[in-house]
Amino acid sequence: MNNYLLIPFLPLAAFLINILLGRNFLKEKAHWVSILAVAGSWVVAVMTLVDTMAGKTINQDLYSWIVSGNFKVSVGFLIDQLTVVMLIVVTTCSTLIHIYSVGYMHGDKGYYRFFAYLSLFTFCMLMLVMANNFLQLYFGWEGVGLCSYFLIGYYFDKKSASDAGKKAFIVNRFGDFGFGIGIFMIFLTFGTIYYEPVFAQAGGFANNTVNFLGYDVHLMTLIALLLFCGSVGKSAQMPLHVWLPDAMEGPTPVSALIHAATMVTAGVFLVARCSPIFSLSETALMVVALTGAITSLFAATIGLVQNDIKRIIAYSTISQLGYMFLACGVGAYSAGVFHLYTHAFFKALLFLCAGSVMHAMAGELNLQKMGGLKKYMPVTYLTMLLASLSIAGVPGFAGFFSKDEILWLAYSGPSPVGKLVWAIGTVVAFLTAFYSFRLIFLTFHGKFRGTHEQEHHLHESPKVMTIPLILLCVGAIASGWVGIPHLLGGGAHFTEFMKPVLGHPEGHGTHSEEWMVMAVSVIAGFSGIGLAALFYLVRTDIPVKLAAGLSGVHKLLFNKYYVDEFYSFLIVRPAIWTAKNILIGITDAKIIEAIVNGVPKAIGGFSQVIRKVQTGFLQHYATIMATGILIIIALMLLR
Amino acid sequence: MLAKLFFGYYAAVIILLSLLVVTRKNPVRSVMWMLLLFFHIASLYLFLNAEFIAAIQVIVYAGAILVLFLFVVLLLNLREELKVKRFIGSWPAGLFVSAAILAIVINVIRSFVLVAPPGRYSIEYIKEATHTKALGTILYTEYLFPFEIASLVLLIAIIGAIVLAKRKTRSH
Amino acid sequence: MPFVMPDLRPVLPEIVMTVLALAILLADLVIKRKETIAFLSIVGVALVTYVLPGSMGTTFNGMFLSDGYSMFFKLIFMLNVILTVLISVKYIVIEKVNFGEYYALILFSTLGMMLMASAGDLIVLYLGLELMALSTYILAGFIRYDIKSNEAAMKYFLLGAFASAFLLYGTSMIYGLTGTTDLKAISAYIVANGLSGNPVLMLSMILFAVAFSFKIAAVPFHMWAPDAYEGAPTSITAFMSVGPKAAGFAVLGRVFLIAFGSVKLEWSAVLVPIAILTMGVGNIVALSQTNIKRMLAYSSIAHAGYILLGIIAGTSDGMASVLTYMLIYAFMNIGAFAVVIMLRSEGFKGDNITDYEGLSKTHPLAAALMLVFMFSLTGIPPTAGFMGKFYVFMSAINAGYTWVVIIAVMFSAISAYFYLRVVMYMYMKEPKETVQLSTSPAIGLALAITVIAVLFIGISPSTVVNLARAAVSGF
Amino acid sequence: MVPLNWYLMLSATVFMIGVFGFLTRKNIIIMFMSVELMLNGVNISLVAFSHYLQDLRGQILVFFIITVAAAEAAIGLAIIIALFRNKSTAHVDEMNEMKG
Repeated sequence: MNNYLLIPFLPLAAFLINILLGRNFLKEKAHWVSILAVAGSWVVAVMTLVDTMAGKTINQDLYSWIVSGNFKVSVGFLIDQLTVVMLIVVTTCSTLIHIYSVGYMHGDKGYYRFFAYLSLFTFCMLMLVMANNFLQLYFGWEGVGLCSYFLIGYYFDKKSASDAGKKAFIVNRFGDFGFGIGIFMIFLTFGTIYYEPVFAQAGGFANNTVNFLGYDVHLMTLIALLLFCGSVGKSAQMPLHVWLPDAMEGPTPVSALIHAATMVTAGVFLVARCSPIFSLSETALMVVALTGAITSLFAATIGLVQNDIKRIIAYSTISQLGYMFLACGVGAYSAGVFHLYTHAFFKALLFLCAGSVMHAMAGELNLQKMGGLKKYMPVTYLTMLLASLSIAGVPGFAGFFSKDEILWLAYSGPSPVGKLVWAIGTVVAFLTAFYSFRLIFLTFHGKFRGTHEQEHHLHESPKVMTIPLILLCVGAIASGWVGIPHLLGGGAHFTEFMKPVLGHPEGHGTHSEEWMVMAVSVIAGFSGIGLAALFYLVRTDIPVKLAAGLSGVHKLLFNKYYVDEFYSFLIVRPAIWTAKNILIGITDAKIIEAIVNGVPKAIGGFSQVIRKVQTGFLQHYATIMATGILIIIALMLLR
Repeated sequence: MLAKLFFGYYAAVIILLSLLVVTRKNPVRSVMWMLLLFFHIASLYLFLNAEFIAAIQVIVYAGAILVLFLFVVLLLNLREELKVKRFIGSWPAGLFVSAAILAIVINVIRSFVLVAPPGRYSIEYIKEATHTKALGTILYTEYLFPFEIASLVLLIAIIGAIVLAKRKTRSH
Repeated sequence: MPFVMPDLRPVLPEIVMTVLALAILLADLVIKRKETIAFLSIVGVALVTYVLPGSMGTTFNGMFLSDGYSMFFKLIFMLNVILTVLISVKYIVIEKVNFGEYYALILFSTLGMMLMASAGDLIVLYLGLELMALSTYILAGFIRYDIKSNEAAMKYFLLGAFASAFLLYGTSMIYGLTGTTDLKAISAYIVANGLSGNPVLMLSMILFAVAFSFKIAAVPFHMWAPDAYEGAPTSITAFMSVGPKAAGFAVLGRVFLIAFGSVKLEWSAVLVPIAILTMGVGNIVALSQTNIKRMLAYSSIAHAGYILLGIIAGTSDGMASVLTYMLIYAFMNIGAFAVVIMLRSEGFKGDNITDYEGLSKTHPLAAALMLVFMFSLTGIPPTAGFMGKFYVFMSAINAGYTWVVIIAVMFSAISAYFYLRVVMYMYMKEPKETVQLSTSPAIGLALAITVIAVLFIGISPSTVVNLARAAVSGF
Repeated sequence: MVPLNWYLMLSATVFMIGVFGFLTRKNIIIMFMSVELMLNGVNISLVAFSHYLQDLRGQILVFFIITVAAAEAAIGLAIIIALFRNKSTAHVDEMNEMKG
């Protein structure tokens, strides 16, 4: 048990050392502390995996923080199959991205600060996945949010960056509000916030209802949906997805770690962790499935036409997260987690490759100004190509296995919306392949379209960056092999492994149906790649014509369905108007300053009035005292 | 009956003198009225078989505390003092509050009945042992502890008076 | 009546304290370096703390009770003395009042508090209270060339004397009613004779409530506090805001839960409005303060309101939460005052909130410490302040005062604005002028103790909470 | 025999006259004397209780009250002198350096 403690606390120690000593002592060597710490965590995590595979799970309180009556808050670890998978994903990605950052952040003035935040993030994320109670989960949940806020706004002198940080923070508040109420509801219902008793008792409440605003609401549906609110915010699902693309303002390693591989998947983890609650509510599951499906389709279509290399990958992330929710929503939690796990590798890899490209292009993000980079940066090209093959679902790659499992279970599962989400998922598979390869072709093939200066500057990234790429690439290809389905002669080990926690969903269909589903998704993937090749390699005039011909659609997609504008119109602008015109003083750009200055002004007037009572005049004080005595005596004795 | 008459006299004079103390413009006169008041209160204590208390009322209150007051009062510029108003502007509020509290308190204690059983220090006992001896005995046995604390309180008073009122500063 | 030598073991800490204070007075005559005296008093107080655990017992016919409850409070007083002495060493040199009597008076005042915490009899209680109060009046006026200090002492003194007259009136009433001044005997007498509805008892209870509310600075008997806190020497402000307040709570708890235990319904009806008003006025008026000492004075008033909830709860859990809160408050408040004191330097007052502008740029460590203390005073986890509030609120909720707690939480949310304003000034504004910090090893030690305690209790409250629960178990 | 209540009412009256003086007089010294008046009011009731209860505790308390009053007088007057040196006035309404 004590070894497991090291997993989160090594990064915490690294954070403390860096934040205290980084500025004056460690400076350029700050990365060593963080890397060693997270690598240490990884080693322990692997040991934990071995233990867990031997069937050893742990649920134990380490430290009681508050004990008051039957209310108890503690730090405790639940280490089971689900946790272990998350641990491996988090520590692996984190380690590699830490190493990559050494090259990427080289020479940055806040070098030590960056690593300190990365370590803090890793700590919070590990606390989140290892929690054995909802409050600790919530602590980690808010912790990763805060780190994400810091890291998105890392270049805080850049306005767009600090705005993006703020946006992420505020949008997430909406989700977390629901999440918080959900936890409170759990406490009210079960009298505890610990997973084990909650999940054990959940079945007993399956038919309970609560009266809410005059309606009888199914209790488990309510709790599940409130929890899902948190997931929607954190995992950037519709309609709270708007923060994630903007979060790309942060340094690329941050995008890879936080906004692709780990933090954003916390929402999926939450749903999987709470599967005993979700499974009790068909409505909630349907909502999860449809939200996932619609988000994945929606994000994928936006991804088709974007030109910003990181944003395409960001939309792709949203889309893939939608896939995971789709899986959870049809009851295939283990398939969702499987996709989470494979996705972490290839998506982190895609981001790091994008970072490598940006590194070579001196920060250029626009696809239209790239092209032909493959001869300059072969390693980046090759790894990114393989990652794209994986995400496109080409057989043999990791993404193929996880995606196929989701689609098959959606098709064959008991969910009433299964067939529908399967159809959407298949379309998304096609779109995913298309935009992924559009990105590859536009970036690496053809002629270079940037300035002469940029062309001169092109170079492959240093080893410290390419080696993590290669290692992640191995993951992007091979991580799926633990879950090869029985159909292809595999053992479906992943599902078997997760069975104690997430159950074993059975598809009800014939072998031929299963072949059909697989074939359709493979065809969708390949036709996506083919179409991309046609558009961007062979007939480069088609996309332009198409965009002109369907200018309305193109514009709609290019502007991301105007969601940001819609929110701006519906929420942001009225809010700003209110702030400006009604609450004078909240107009200041800095949130805290606004809060600190604005609200006192409201109460401040009142304060000024009461303040006048304190005249500085002794007799007035005495008179007030005596009046107090008089009032008390009169009320108590003249009855 | 005689006792009641005597009480009536003392009560009337005590109240009158108290009023004079708080209403005189000239502080010296207030102090003087207070002196007289303390003597009356001391006599009242004699009525209540508290000779020792009556004695220290005269010695300590009248002899020490009031003299101290007188010294300080003489520091003031009396001529100036007689020119300004004696009450603050909002004196009716003070009057109302104190009168109201008094009314309620009197209403409460008017119906007060002694319920506690009488102790062992009956009038006869005290007469026999003399008041000072009876009081002294329990002061130095039963109430030794508070007595010691009281000595510290007096020590504090000495230190305080020196620290606050000495003229020369002795800073390092 | 034959004289029997009373058992002196329970009063040993008080005896050591007295000897120490007298020794300091004498040492002042021969020792020219006043830092030595400061050091001596800390060593002496450490000695008192050392003999504290062995002093369990009752003596002087039950007038003096040394139990877990009083011991916990004495621990707070010792802590208060040590921290106050540490932050004073340099400060009183700057204020040019570097006299040995300063330390002696602090010790005498603390002796008074110790007697209050242990008082089992109203006479001892009164004398302890006066010993504490008289010493504190002198300390408040210690900078005698400073008009503000004079004025603070004068206001504090006159109102204090006024309030203790009410205390005496209450004492005389309860004495007349029950024929005794012993707390336990009073309680037994009230129960035995079914006096709980007696108007004289009510009157006496109200007067006690008033006098103790004065000591803890509860509204509307708080009026002295802002002026006295602002005018007094800053180190004494720190001392006053913890020591007499803690002592006030000690006697409030003891008198109300023991002597008036049977009329809990009535006294909670008195204390609940006082608590609400205290939180309200304290937090709201603090918003518009510009002087940090005054702001902390109002903050101290507000905190008294929160702590009152623990008394109102009236359960042993409630009392334990009061003890916990008081200890936490000692750390965080003196910590904050330590930072305030550092800003005072020769020719620079440094008690304006605007003096904190940009402190994070010029003195990042001081700013970070202030940040911790402000967070703690606000009650943001994982600082100790959160724990204090949590336990007090929890005990009040368990005792059925949920609505009062809701109000308390609301006011506590308001408090964030003025605490965090200091933080905002430190971190979000540019420094206007370079502030010189007057640091010394002593104040550094005080800051280290307080900040570690604030964080430690915040992360691991169980030690303190269990200690407090054990302390009230024999109450 | 004079009823106890008479003494109590006398005591309350003296006490409240003291309160009245404290609340209304400008001169600090008179305010202070009003406090002494309040204490005397308490003393009267204590001695009366003591007599009627046939118990000396009340008189012991009076003894201590007089002791403390003496100490209080010394300190209070020292404070007034210190104040008087810095600001030659004994009027409270001229002492409001601090307010709000």
